[in-house]
Amino acid sequence: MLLFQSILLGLLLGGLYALLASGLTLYFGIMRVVMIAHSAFLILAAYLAWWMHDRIGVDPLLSMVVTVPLFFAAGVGLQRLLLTRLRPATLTMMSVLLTFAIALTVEGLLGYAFTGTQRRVQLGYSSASFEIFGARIAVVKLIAFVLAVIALSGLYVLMKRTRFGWALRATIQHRDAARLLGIDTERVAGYGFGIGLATAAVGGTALSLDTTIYPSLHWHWIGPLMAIIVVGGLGSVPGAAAAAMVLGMAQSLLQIPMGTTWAQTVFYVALFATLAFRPQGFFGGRLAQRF
Amino acid sequence: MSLATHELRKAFGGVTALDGATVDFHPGKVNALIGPNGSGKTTYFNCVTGMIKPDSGRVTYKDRDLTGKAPHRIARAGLGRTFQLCRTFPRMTALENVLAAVPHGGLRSFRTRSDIERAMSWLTRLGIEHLARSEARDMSWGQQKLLELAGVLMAEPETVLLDEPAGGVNPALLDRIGTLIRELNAEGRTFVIVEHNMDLVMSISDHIVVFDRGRPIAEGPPSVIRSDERVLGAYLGV
Amino acid sequence: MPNASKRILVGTAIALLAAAILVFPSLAPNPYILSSGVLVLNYAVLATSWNFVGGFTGYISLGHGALAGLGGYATGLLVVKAGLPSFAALAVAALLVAALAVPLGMAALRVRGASFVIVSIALVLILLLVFQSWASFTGGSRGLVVPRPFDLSRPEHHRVFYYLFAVLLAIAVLAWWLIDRSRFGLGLKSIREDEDKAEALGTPTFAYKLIVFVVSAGFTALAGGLYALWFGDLDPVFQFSILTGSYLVLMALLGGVRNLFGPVAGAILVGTALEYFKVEYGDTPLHLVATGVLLALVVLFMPDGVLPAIGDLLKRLDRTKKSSIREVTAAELAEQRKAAV
Amino acid sequence: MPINSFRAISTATAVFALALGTAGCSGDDQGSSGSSDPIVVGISLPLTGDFSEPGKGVQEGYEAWAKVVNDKGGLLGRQVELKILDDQSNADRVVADYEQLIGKDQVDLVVGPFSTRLVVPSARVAEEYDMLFVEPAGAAKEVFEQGFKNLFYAAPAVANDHYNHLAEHILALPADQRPKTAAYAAMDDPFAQGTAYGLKEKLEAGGVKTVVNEVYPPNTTDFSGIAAKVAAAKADVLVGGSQYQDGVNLIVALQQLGYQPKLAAFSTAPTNPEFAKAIGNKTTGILSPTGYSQDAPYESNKEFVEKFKAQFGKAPEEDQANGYTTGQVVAAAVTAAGCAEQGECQKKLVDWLHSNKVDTVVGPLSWDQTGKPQGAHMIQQWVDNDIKIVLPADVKEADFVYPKPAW
Repeated sequence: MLLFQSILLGLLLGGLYALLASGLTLYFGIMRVVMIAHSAFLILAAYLAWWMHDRIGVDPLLSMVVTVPLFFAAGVGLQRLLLTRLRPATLTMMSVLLTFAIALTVEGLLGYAFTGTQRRVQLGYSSASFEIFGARIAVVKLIAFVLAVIALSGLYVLMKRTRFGWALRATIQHRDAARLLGIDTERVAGYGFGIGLATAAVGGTALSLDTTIYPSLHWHWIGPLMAIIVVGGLGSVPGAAAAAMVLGMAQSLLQIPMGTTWAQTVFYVALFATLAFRPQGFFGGRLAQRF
Repeated sequence: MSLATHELRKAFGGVTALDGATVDFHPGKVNALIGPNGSGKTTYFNCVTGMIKPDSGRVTYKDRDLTGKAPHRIARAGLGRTFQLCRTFPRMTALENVLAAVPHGGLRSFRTRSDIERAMSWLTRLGIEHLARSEARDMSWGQQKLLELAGVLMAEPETVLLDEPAGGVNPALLDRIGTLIRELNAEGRTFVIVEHNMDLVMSISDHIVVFDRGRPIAEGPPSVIRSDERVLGAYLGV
Repeated sequence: MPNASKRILVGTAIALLAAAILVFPSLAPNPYILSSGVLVLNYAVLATSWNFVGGFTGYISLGHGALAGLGGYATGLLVVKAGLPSFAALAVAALLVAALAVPLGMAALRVRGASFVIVSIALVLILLLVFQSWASFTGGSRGLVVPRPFDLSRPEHHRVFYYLFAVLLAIAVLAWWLIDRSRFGLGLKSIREDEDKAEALGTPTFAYKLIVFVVSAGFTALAGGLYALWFGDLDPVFQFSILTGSYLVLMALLGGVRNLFGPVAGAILVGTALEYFKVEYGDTPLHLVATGVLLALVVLFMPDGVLPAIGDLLKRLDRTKKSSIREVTAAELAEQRKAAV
Repeated sequence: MPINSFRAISTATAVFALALGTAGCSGDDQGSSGSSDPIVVGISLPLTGDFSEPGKGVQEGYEAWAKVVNDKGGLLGRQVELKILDDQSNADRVVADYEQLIGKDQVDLVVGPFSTRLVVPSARVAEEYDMLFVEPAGAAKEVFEQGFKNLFYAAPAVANDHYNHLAEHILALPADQRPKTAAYAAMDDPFAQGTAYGLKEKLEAGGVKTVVNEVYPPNTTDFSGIAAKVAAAKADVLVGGSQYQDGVNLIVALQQLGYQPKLAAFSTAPTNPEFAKAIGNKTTGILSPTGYSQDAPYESNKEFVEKFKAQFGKAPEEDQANGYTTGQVVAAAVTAAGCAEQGECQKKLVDWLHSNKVDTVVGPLSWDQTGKPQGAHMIQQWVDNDIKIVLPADVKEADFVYPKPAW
């Protein structure tokens, strides 16, 4: 019963991880950039959802109407205005520093605007739940999960079924070759970043439904997310999604015998083990060998 | 027998870059590796020098198996290489660039008199000794090509692999590089050269290997290759 | 400039720097200023230690704060649990951390760039988790109290540790200088410039990176351990903070990673600024913003460091000097930068 | 690579200038205080960072105290001036702050910061400068195990004793009503854990079985895992060693799982003004220990509540009361010893507090040699949408509700 409950919770959590990790993978695939600020934007989106609910009274879900386009634009801007300025030779290192700096800035601004106090969206259905085979699922968690699944499916369709998706995949696989095929890789890269950041907007909204947020929360997300993309094989979106589900589930299940804190270490153990024994990751992704 | 490969294979995802490349290079000669774009020449170089691990096959040098060895071990075994788009250490001086090729010796100073003299003699021989104290990033393309070569030679390799030594250099420099290769070869060094400039290849090579689609399709002295129909076919796409 | 007079100048500069550091305690008007001096020196040692990896190989670690924290905790635990004398514990702790750096480095350095940064950040986060959770051993969030090594009044305590940090700084700088002029150092620098190329020239890049990472970890742990003995109270939240690592990066980048005294200058600059703004304006989350913006500016516009950039600028202004290729292109580079802005 | 001589020299010059500069500009701070000068009280508080909310509460308490004292003509005829620094909830900073207050600013008295984590390092600074250190927040037992001689905790009880009245009450229930099992979830924080474990020890000794014992890191946001365990164990008693938000999150997660304990006690969280709304107003029966009540009959309390409302336009909570109490304790010592400056005087203040009782807004306080107060907390319970004192019986405002209605 506890086991089944934990599996359900792990599944719900894994969905959110999968969505966020796929955004992170997208950046890496496009530009070989480890985007440390991804989770800072996640928290920013959650704050915006909270703020709109708290001050204007709209449902957090509606905040996506604003945050998704906003974040898309921010992503495009980030890529075109900042990252392209870095020297290609030191791009990987310097981009980490740059996005790290952005994360600090976002965290600081959040702290300045909203103070360090923990915030939580209070909804009429916050504590509502329903029963399924003896386990209970909270409504807000299910909404968050469904949101993640929809966003992921959307991403999948976009990548596999559209011309833009084809251009994006070509850019990820071989930038020079894509350019020879007449793809404007610069523009594609910018839009790719936009999409990545838009996933953070969706994720942040989902997050705001069920957890408390505070400015430095993003550090607790970026660690697991980085572990997930390495385990999944840097640059492989399906790999990241699979790794996210597996690790999310593992965390949830390990909480039973080990407790909350120790269960979190599963991400880092997986990260170190992957780098030490199988740096190309467990779910494909040949990019990892060189990075 | 010196450098040789046996059935070397390498695929990237679905694309086969090397498809069973079996080649013997002639020791003490200037060997050339030619072929159309995308025929796998650079991948071949990378597999031989350990920058890429082949999927299967073997690389041997003087009867030693070098397959899958780390690049620095292969370099120590006597194989020196240059890169397709010339690579130097941009924020180090020319002298330091050359000294970096000295087999490393812990905390001893890298500025020993004998090393500096040797490095300067290579810079002098390549005609860029006046730039010894300039950083590589401040040098012209041609100067950097010469600097890269000086660095490789400083390590005293018996076999030198050059990836497009003529790429992007002016005719005067081209002549100098050609002459230099012949001179160095006369001193006993084996060369393997990937090159698109057919005039250079035909004028300096003793032995030519032609690659197409990841494997050799013809080999022989320039006179033979010049008239080989398969080679023409590969280049013209017939 | 002829070599001999240049040497005299450099020598004078070092002597001045050393003198300034040495007389500081007698000039400090109160123990508070002295304790700030200790903090700044601690930062200077940490930034110099960071620079063994960051400056030589170009691998940027955001996790050195965690290595320092580990050094501090190891020292503290060895004193408290194993009953070692303070400074023996410090030495053993540094060795332990250096030993731990071997497997860490093997995981982080086998592949290039990004993984190293990921591992360095993960190190901070996992150590924070472990040291908080393993309360029975580390004291957890109750903290760990490290006994004072000497029975001194507080101002004297600060003075003694000020000199201890100064000695450690001298050793770290000396070690950096030794490596800088060695063949080993040249190999490391060639890795920074072009790792493939270095390897093709016969440099065992992995071994070199690993060795220098271990040396760096050792010095970082020494600084962390000395801090623990000085400060006395360790708390996982503050010992394993991601901010410490970012301050170190900022200091080193600001001062210039390719210079012997770059990180020291950066540490004095940033450390003093931190204290100053704290005292004058108190603290708001804006210090995070300032750190972030400063770091971004340095990364975007002056990746070689602010002091070196100023040096270049002055050199360019000084047109009476003989014109070398270097200067012409420095001018061109600056033009390009301007155009890019 | 040769060192660029220009750079080296400019660096050295900068350092030198800096050394001289800091030395020069700070030299004028050391004036000794004459009898008409104000008494400067140095305080470091977490006004930003993790503990900023309670930190600001304590600050208001101190400010209210200073105002009340000054309105009456000050201490020893001298006005009281507060010098408050922000430590960002950071131990490095809190030490630097007290270092600055004592060493550079030469304040006459120092009082404590907020949170146990910050009390221990700052108490050490005070100890090593031989300063009296009365503090409003270091309630965990570790604070009193460091061998500090100058430290006094200005509250009725240390964390482990907060639930004493509740434990007595539970164990005194008839056997058929007495709960059999208990679940504990505590934040990894010395204070929060101390409260929960104090109760745990006593209940275990009384035969109440512990079925879940979870510790979570301070920044945990996802409580579903812990909640799942607690719900699966169906414990009769739930004890949360919580601060504010984590307590709320745990309750919401438990509500989502449909878990209904017979008794639920949380430290700190239930007294927060926003608590009821945050858990959907299903508060009835939730318990919380408190060291302070606005309605407490102590003499100075009426004055405090009144003046505080006038100054801040709201009623004081426990944090504010703690700050105020700290001021009262220091004031009592200063008045009795007849002095307030660094040096010999501090020893007199310490000695006086060790052998005397002080009347405060939380009742009379006295301390043992380690500075530990000798009392217990009252227990409050949510009854009819208000939180009221239910234990001990002699000060109760409402009857103890048991078992707790569903939430």
